[in-house]
Amino acid sequence: MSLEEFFHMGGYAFYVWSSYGLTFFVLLMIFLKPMMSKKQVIKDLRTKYRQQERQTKEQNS
Amino acid sequence: METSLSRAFIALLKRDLQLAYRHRNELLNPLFFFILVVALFPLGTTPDKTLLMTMAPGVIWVAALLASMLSLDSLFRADYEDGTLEQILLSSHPLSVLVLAKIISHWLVTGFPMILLAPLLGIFMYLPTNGILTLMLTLVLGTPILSLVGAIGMALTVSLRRGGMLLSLLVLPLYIPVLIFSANAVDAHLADMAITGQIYILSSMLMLAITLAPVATSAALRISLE
Amino acid sequence: METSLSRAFIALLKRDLQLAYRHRNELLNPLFFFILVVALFPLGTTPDKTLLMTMAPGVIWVAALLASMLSLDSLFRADYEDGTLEQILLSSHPLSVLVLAKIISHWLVTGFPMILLAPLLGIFMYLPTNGILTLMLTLVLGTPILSLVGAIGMALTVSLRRGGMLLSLLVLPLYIPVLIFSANAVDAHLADMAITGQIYILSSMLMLAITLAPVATSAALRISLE
Amino acid sequence: MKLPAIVHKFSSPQNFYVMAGKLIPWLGWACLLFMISGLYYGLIEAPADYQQGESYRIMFIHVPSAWMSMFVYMVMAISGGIGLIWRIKLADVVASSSAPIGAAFTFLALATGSLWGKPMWGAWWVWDARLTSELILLFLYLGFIALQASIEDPRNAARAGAVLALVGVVNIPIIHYSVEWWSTLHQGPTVTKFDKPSIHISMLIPLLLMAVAFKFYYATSVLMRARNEVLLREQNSRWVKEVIANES
Amino acid sequence: MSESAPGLRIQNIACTRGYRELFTDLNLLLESGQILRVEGENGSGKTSLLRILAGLAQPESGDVLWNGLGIEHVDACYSHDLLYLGHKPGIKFELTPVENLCMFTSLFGTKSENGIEDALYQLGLYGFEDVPCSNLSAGQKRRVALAQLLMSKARLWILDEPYTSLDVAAIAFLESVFKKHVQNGGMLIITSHQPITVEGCLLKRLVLPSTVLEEVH
Amino acid sequence: MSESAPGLRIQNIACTRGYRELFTDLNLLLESGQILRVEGENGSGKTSLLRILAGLAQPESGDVLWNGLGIEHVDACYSHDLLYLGHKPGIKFELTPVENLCMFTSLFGTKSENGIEDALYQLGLYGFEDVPCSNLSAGQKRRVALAQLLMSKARLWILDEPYTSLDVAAIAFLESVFKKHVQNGGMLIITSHQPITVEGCLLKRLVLPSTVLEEVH
Ligand code: HEM
Ligand SMILES: Nc1ncnc2c1ncn2[C@@H]1O[C@H](COP(=O)(O)OP(=O)(O)OP(=O)(O)O)[C@@H](O)[C@H]1O
Ligand SMILES: Nc1ncnc2c1ncn2[C@@H]1O[C@H](COP(=O)(O)OP(=O)(O)OP(=O)(O)O)[C@@H](O)[C@H]1O
Ligand SMILES: [Mg+2]
Ligand SMILES: [Mg+2]
Repeated sequence: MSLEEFFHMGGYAFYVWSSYGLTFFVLLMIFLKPMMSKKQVIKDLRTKYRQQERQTKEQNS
Repeated sequence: METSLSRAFIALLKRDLQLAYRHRNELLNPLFFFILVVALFPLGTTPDKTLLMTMAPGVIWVAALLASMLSLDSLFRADYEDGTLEQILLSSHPLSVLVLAKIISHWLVTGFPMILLAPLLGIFMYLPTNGILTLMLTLVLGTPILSLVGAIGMALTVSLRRGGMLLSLLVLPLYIPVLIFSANAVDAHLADMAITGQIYILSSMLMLAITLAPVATSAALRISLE
Repeated sequence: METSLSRAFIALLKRDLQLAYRHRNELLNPLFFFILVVALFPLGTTPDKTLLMTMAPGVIWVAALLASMLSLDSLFRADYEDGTLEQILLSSHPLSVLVLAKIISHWLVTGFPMILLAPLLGIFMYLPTNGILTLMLTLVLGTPILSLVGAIGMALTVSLRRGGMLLSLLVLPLYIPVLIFSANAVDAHLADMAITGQIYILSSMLMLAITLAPVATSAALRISLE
Repeated sequence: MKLPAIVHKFSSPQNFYVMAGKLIPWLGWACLLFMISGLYYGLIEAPADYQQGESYRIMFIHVPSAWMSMFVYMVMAISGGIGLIWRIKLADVVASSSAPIGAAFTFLALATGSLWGKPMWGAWWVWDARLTSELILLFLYLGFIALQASIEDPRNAARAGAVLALVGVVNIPIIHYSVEWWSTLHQGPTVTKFDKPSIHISMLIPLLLMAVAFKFYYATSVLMRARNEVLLREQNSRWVKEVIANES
Repeated sequence: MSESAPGLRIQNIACTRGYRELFTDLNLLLESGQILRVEGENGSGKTSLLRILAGLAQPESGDVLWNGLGIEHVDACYSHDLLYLGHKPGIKFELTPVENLCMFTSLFGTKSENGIEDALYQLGLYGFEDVPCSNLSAGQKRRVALAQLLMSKARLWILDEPYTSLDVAAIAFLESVFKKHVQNGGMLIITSHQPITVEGCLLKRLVLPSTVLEEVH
Repeated sequence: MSESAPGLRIQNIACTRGYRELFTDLNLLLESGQILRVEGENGSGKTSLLRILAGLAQPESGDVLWNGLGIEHVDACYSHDLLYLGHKPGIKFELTPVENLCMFTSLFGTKSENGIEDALYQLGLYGFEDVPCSNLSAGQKRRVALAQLLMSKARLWILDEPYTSLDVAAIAFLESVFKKHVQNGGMLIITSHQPITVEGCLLKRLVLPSTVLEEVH
């Protein structure tokens, strides 16, 4: 099977490749989302803890 | 204990019907809505007789679905907002029984009149008599399911500020099986086919809903009020 | 004075959009409702291709009508309940302008996305491409009318506890002309007929609504809040 | 009903966080391995179908996605139920982390099915029972997500979602048996028949490889999401503070 | 003291709203004839605590025991012994005061339907029995809700800011009702930003977010 | 005194709710630096009167004049000079306190957007600026609404039971705000069932349903 034939998919190239492309795009997004949000969560929590510390310090003084 | 439970059940049913009667002009609203939605179709699509007849069972059932869903608001929303729902939760009677009383009153006020109105709409849409009778039969079995299942969705969204649209997203998918089997039964009868299968399925869905929905609804209410 | 009015206008518009964005999941709800209602029809009536195509414009427009109407609640209800509507009324700016800001944000949140979604539903209902284009054109002209006219009805019913159903009674009859001309335009285009007449009528209805509806709405609001 | 204490201990959020952190890389690599071999056999080794030509290769992603759409829903409903009854926080976390992944699989099943349907049936969409019930499944997922998103308190959100998910379970048998109950356009069971799969072995192998790869994919990404959720929900406990402090 | 002592026992309760921790490790015991007054700034968690005690919300951890049994147990009969009035009046605006109280008696199994008119008179709603509650003023609505107290047989009353919107006369009357209830062996948990004066009873004060109990006579 | 005297003049106002006459022939004049406290039992018509004065309801008969002009006249510029806070808090629960106040400033044309944070701090909402108001306690919600007072440039404030749900510290703070407002030439109309102590200002008392005005210093 030549490369051209492979990409041509017997005339169904559009349907086959767009479904594969769509699938891997969606799977990738679903996979990347928690990676990004993990950074966000850590950042948010860190600022929150800092705020809390400051507040307790203020109350004590 | 038994008698006091039945007393509470009846009192709650009576109160809800009384409230509905106090707003008797609003009582008619779901019915008008039901009629209006059906009436929109000949206007929006085509006045053609045979075409309307083919569409009739589906359109009437879709209108029933929407009317029933939109009237769900009266089931718990008002009680939630003025705090009486909290009191019902705190009552010493089993919540699912009290919830059933409210669902029954909802059905009496919305589902039941729709059954009575169905022949009129059937005539509007050129349904023959046997079609109308099957339509009414499916409504008798189906509208209680709508009230029961809708109650679960309403209970889940009652504490949300803009629950209305969310409610439809939760409830409509669950309504769809009722729609499919009911409309299908009427179509089948019009084509002179047996409809025992559909009626059987609708009945068992009704049984299932009666046993499970009050329990699910009361669980959902407890969560919503937390 | 002028600049402070436009500032208030923009601030109100921005606030409403912000509110919508804060509930961005709810933003999608009218759209889901729109899709779901359209999906109910093939399920309830028939999966037949030509029949569905005949029904398509009417069904999609009825769904748009209902989705727009049901989302009206977010226009004034929440503002009424938490007292901000009172504050808007007491503001020194002309009420009708502020009302227009709210209506525009309502349209941006519900009507506009429906236009974008129409092609998908068209495909669901087997509409050909030229039908889809006309459908979108009628939606562009028609959905603002729905928001404008709906605002009047909402303003009249905002202070009623169970206004939801009454609203539909007030508003649906006013929506019907929009439905008839729009669905008719699509049908005509599918039958290769001229549609300038319908488009002309829709445009003039839109002009009329833009000029009159804000005034009527603000009068209605003043009455409701008394 | 009481669960043995060991269950609670094992499902403690901290324990989970650590264990999941160790497990994720392994699952991820396994997913990649199965995926690559599945793609190799599916796209290159397997012969063209005598009826459908090359278009049938969509099957290797359509069918696993469709299976996953139902599988994830069941996982979601069961773990939601566990969280509701036994109040195990971890179960809630798994349920709410599963929903977006399940919705994505459902969307993929619909989209790839559509892309397959156009050349095969000549239409992007038909209103047949299986397609319709799959569409309903998508709406059930979206309803679940929307409901959870509009409830502020994470504990209440989890419990409300669980009730909804359990009520929606009735749809799953409808999807599966719809092809047998109604005569439809859609393919009947070919792989999942009990006696003998009516599919050629050269097509069966890549299909199963992809199916396993999708399972691993789900496991990886649900654990990743759940770890984030756990951090958020347990933010007042000491161990989370330590974790955040140690995180660079 | 044995675990099954009558009264309300709160063990190691912690409460979290959203992601904010309000209080932890709250312990207390309320017995017959005692009043617990929960105080604290706005937002300190009074309402949250009262809803937990009424069984309407679940604590993050810890238990609430009634007569030694967890309140979520069916056989604790907690709901028979409890009356809770929250921030919302809990009455139907469309119904008249009499109809509202009728509903209440059948929901909670209090027998005396003939006590309704009497209760309304005592709360100064003479002449308003048959007016829909929506046409009552803010304070009158609260009075209808409070009329429940006169007919209740519950031993434990949990009241969240019952003085809201009430005028001076109504507050004085209410305090006499509290006194009678407590002297008859009842218990009362109350929050209010206004002073409370019920004489001759053991008053426990809890000032949130501190969880230390103070006793005043 | 000429008709165009600055201030709020009430002429022969009568009010009827349903078929019940609440008061008739109410006359009064409120001038710069004065406080009017409306008292009365529950249901005596305080809220009804205040809504009439704010222009939200029409009296059965009589007129309300602002600087000598009927308040329904557009050129009376009444809405520029008025700030009304009713029983409902008038804030959006979905928005944060900061966003709520932003909205308020642009609606009423008060310039100082940078004063918002300051106002919130003063009302003890530090740390809650960015929490949606739905997650605030009853008293905290009222505090957000009351923060408007700190930014308002209106000369006439009409406040219906502003002390509802507020704790003691908040009430004390609020009274200092009233004092400053009145000493700067503002006017205040207020109802409350709790005592009000704003020292050094002319306090007029109106005890409904009587329509006789009493002056206290
Ligand atoms: C939008 C369109 C489609 C949707 C929503 C859809 C949905 C599904 C679902 C939900 C399943 C799993 C059923 C189960 O395991 O119980 C499935 C399986 C399958 N689909 Fe589709 N499908 C679509 C189009 C197609 C098309 C066009 C074809 C081929 C012509 C196809 C071929 C198959 C095959 C072969 C299976 C495996 C059957 C089995 O062994 O269970 N599908 N599809
Ligand atoms: N919407 C209404 N329709 C008819 N009558 C009403 C309405 N609202 C109130 N009333 C009546 O008007 C009278 C005065 O009500 P209003 O709310 O002005 O009292 P108030 O002095 O503010 O009382 P409170 O101290 O309880 O707030 C009451 O007797 C009440 O019955
Ligand atoms: N629905 C909610 N979701 C999240 N947090 C909330 C919610 N309701 C209240 N809170 C938070 O919980 C805390 C306590 O609220 P609570 O209503 O118990 O206070 P409270 O002591 O009753 O105050 P108040 O005197 O103002 O009535 C507040 O800080 C508030 O921000
Ligand atoms: Mg409180
Ligand atoms: Mg009042």
